[in-house]
Amino acid sequence: MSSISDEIKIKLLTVMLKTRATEEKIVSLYRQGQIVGGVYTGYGLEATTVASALTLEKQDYLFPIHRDLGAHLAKGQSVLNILLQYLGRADGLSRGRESGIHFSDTRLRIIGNVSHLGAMIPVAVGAALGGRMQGESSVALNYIGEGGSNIGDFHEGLNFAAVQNAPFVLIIENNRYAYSTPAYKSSRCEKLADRAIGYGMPGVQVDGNDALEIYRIVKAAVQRAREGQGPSLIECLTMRMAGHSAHDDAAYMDKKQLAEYARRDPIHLLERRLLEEKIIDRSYLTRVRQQVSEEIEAAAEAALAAPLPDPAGVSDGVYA
Amino acid sequence: MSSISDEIKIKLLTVMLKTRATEEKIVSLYRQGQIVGGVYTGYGLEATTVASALTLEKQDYLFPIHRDLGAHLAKGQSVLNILLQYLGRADGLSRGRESGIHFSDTRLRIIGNVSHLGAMIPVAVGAALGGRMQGESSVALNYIGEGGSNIGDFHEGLNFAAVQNAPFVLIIENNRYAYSTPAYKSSRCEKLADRAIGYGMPGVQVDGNDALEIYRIVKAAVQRAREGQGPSLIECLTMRMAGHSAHDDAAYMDKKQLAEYARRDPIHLLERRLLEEKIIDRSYLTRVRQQVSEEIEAAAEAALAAPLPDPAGVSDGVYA
Amino acid sequence: MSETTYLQAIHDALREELLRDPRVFLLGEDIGVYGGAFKVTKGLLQEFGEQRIMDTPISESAIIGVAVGAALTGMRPVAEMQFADFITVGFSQIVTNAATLHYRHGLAVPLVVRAPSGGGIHGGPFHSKNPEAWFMHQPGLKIVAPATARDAKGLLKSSIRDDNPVLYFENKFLYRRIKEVIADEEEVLVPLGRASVYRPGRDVSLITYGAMVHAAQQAAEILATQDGIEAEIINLRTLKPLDQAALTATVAKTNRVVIVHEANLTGGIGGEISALLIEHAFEWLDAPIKRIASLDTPTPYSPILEEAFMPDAVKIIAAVREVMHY
Amino acid sequence: MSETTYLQAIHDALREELLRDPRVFLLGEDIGVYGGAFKVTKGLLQEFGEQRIMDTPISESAIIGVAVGAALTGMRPVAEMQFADFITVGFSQIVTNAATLHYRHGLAVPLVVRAPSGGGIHGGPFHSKNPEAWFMHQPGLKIVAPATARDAKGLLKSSIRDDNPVLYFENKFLYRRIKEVIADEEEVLVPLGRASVYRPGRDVSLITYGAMVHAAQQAAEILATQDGIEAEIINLRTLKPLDQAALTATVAKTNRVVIVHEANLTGGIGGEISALLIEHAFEWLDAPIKRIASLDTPTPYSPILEEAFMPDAVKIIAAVREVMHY
Ligand SMILES: Cc1ncc(C[n+]2csc(CCOP(=O)(O)OP(=O)(O)O)c2C)c(N)n1
Ligand SMILES: Cc1ncc(C[n+]2csc(CCOP(=O)(O)OP(=O)(O)O)c2C)c(N)n1
Ligand SMILES: [Mg+2]
Ligand SMILES: [Mg+2]
Repeated sequence: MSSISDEIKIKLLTVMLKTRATEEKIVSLYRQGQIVGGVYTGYGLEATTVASALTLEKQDYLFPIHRDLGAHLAKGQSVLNILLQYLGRADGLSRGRESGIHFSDTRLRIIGNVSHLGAMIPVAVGAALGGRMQGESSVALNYIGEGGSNIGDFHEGLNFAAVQNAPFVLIIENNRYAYSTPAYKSSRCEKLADRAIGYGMPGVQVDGNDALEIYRIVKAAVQRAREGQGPSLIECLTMRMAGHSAHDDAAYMDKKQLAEYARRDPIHLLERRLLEEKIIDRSYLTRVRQQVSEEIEAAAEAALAAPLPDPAGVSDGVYA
Repeated sequence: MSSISDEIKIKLLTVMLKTRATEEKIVSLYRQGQIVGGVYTGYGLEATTVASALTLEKQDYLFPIHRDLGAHLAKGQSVLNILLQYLGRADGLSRGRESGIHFSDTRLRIIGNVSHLGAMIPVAVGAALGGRMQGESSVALNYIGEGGSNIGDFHEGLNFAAVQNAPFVLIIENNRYAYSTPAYKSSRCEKLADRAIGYGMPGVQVDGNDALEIYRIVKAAVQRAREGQGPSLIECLTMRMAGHSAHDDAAYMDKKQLAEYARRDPIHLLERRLLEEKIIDRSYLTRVRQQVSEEIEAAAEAALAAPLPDPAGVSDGVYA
Repeated sequence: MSETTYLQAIHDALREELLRDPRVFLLGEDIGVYGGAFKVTKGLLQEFGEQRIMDTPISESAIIGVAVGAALTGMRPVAEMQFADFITVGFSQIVTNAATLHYRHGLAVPLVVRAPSGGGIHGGPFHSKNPEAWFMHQPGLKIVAPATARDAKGLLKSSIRDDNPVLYFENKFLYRRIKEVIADEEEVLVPLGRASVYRPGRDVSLITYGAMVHAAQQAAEILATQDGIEAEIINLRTLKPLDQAALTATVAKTNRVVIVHEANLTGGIGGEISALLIEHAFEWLDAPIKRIASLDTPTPYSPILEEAFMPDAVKIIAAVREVMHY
Repeated sequence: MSETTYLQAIHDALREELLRDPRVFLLGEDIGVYGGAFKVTKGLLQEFGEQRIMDTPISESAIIGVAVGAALTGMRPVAEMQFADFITVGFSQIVTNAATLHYRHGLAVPLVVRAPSGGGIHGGPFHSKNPEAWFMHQPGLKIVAPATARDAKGLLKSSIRDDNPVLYFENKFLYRRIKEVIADEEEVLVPLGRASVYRPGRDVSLITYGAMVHAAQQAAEILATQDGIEAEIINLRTLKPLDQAALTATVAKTNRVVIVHEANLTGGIGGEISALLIEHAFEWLDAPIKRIASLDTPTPYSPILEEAFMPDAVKIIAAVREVMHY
């Protein structure tokens, strides 16, 4: 695996910053009562979601789940589209039909999730196979939480992928909690990555806060899949840095573990690294943050001003 | 683990012989048109089904599936009850409501299966927990084919058992085929027993034709479960020695592999062993075979003469 | 005497049954330390311990399968789906195992599945579902859908004491929106299989259940003042088995029927009720039976769309006026 | 010109569509080398190869999920459930993913799920199911149930060409029991959403589908000779969306209706049809609508019980006589 270019490193940082800032905006719109549905943030998961999705090419299929706004952004989604979606606007990607993070964009080959955890795994495997059947060199990338990894579709989907040697990569976002349930109450294996053994595919565990390492590992798995060598399972060990959703005060979370992970914030880790490597300087950082913030504010303004869906069309489009 | 008593060894052989002979009778009744539903034999699996179930005690719950007539017999079921059931008679254990191998017997703590493969795994885990909650020292034993081990309930059930440290043992009957599908088209892992790693429980692979070895291994797992040390997964590597069901000519099966396994018939292996160890002699064998055959013929005669269910009662008992 | 919310009534029913019968235990995701996504089980872990308030992995099929297995050994599990929508994952266990064990083997399955259902809270397509009709078609199940706090409590207690698998669809929109006085010393038990007359009336029958009982009440009040129409509201309470006697009685009285449910129209329980009325009360019907239900789409998220999607008093009033003028 | 069985017609439809459109592929358990549990796909592996005739692990949820994913990329998968009973395992993927993707995201899911259904073959509780009504309630699905060889072929070809998820319930009792002449050079396409008049009649409408069309035919012949009653048989062909125009037309003509289906009575599609007729054809009805269906139990195994359980010509005749004498 070749080393990561400065350009990619900067891209990683920029998208991670944008992810954090966009989510902060979404939470603030939620607190203002502008967003009325559930809001699940990826605070602390930015390295995992962004670095993994940034390995994809245009023809690849991305199947993000509920904390993966960073993956949407990495695959090229605009903040405006995201906010139109969260605000249930007529011009949002789901035209107000779907809530928050559930949105697709065929142009970018992003397929939105259903709430049912794990349900997208077989679907993503199917997209991987569909691409291959049509002679494309596309790969499908999907995510699942450590909690969601205990659902039947995880098993059926991964096994199916293995048998078909599908160009598929699954990321387990092990952020230590599933809603209020700590990981040790969800499963008892040493590493979730070891479940790969039961499917006969490679499984690796990686530090979910180390963007560069994740990028390297996922890139290799995507490459492997693209070359016809089959699926992989990658477990990113990280931490959910807030409650399950914006209405959850997270009283049950382990404060010590949270504090530990706060010191290992993935964005700060990457910033420090890039500053050390002299790829960026402080003023560059300030500038990027400024740009991101302006983009988000402009998008929010436009999204809030955008029209709501016309209820007369509520029954349209049940069938293709 | 202490060595196996002569008494148990003889019991193993006797029940295996009875299993084979009862199934042969069932197939013959099927060919005569007396049995009208599906007939799935456990030819070649007698060591696996009998030796595993024979490790159980009275208070233990047995959850056999479609090839596990041997397990029913090992837990104490009578040939008469089995034939009444297969013949859909009024006095059969399911009173004619269920087909062939699907029957329960609360007296013996045997719970019959549904056809849906894997569906009994969580149910068996629940019985294991239910027993524990009531302060019993009972263990639940369930089976799944290597093909069925790819269904979601396998994953959910085993993981649940691990998290709850349930007194539960699952036997994978790896008989190389799932209907017409060879095992390598069902999954790509080296050993299905390795799936245990993903649940944090012990997993072992054992020669499914070696009754004594199976007895030893399963006995230890049952013991472990009974002592509160949690669930186990045991893969018995064996061979389905006939078609999927009595109507399947098995044209697709690997003839060489079949011939190989015919030489390792589990009943012959055990017979030879017991003769070598001088636990039995030839005349004993002849006598046992004779007894078994007489019991089966008598049971068949009685079962064929038994009354059919009264259609007037067809709607009874939908609710408890 | 303080008032008990619908949510508190469910909590109280669970607590009372846990106290009464050591065979009762709860299982579900986040029901322990967290007290459940809606806090229905708050405090129960502290009172009854981990053996009886069992937090589970995210595995709805196993949750129900395990509950079935425990029920077979004599326990009386109450399983929680975090949202009713996720009951689809456990669908096969419910219809295949739970529903059929008694008919097939004479084995009782005393199991309750609690499922917070319903819309109006901007939950979008997968946090708003009313899945009851899927289960209507499976012999061996009972289905319950309380509309009031008292019913919520009394039906849940009866469900837990029933020897059959009962699906208990609690409407999450009602959780904190309705309350009534329930005396502490009172043992509230509402029998399964019996509807109630929520509002008596002579002119038209509104047959409904769950949250729609309240929409029907709103409609009935407006119809009474504006049109002088007295609507009788039948609160079904149990959906399976349906209370055929109560259905026939109300039609014999009013001769006109509007069925209201929040679930999608097509394939909903309204069709079954309509067919039963035609079969058993045809001679009493003076007008076609109308059904008011959610549109035949997934539940849309945007509030303006969700409002157009769901039934409400305005739609019910229009339907009543139609059948009255037939 | 030789005759084509119902089973062969399904095979031929698959083969023709595989030949016509490279995006069509099949997946399911044992459909390749073995040609499927019922030999419907026999020979297709040899002709089209492993890429297009995909043997799968025993994983119904993944089979359907994978099919949905492939459909999203532009493929046109045809998934087989080995028995319709096992569709319960894939239930969540069907109602959650397949059915809703177009409404939620504007994404077409051109997917067919073939499911051999029905009883009368002594399959017992889990090899006899008629699961169609479960899916009636889910917006976004189409449901098809052919009664004749020609319909079997024509509806399957139309289902494969449809841009929506279609559940295709083929009745396995009919596989080798019925046949008709279908010319090789003829392109048989039966449009989705349109019922047919299987037998015209003036006195009573038998509204039915699948294997029960033939029981209805038997009943109609006996009624004609013995009672002089001319029954009109409506063969629904598509169950979702229902052909409302055909339903109204037959009732307007006969004024009397018996609905017949093999699925269990309660919560079956008969309820929906009955309700629709009441809503849209009330004025034409001279008698209560009757429903004849399987009893509300799991399908019992013992032939003597199964016979009592299932609807047949005798039960249909009794119902017709009742509505005629109303
Ligand atoms: C099948 C299913 N069951 C329950 C839920 C409700 N639910 C939504 S998110 C969540 C916790 C998920 O935890 P995890 O998979 O670890 O992902 P995380 O939220 O921690 O990123 C639960 C229980 C669901 N969405 N789907
Ligand atoms: C969920 C489900 N899908 C499909 C079937 C149909 N079926 C019955 S047995 C069988 C093969 C089972 O193979 P395996 O699990 O290896 O057990 P074996 O018969 O080889 O002992 C299949 C596909 C089923 N019973 N359940
Ligand atoms: Mg998590
Ligand atoms: Mg096998």
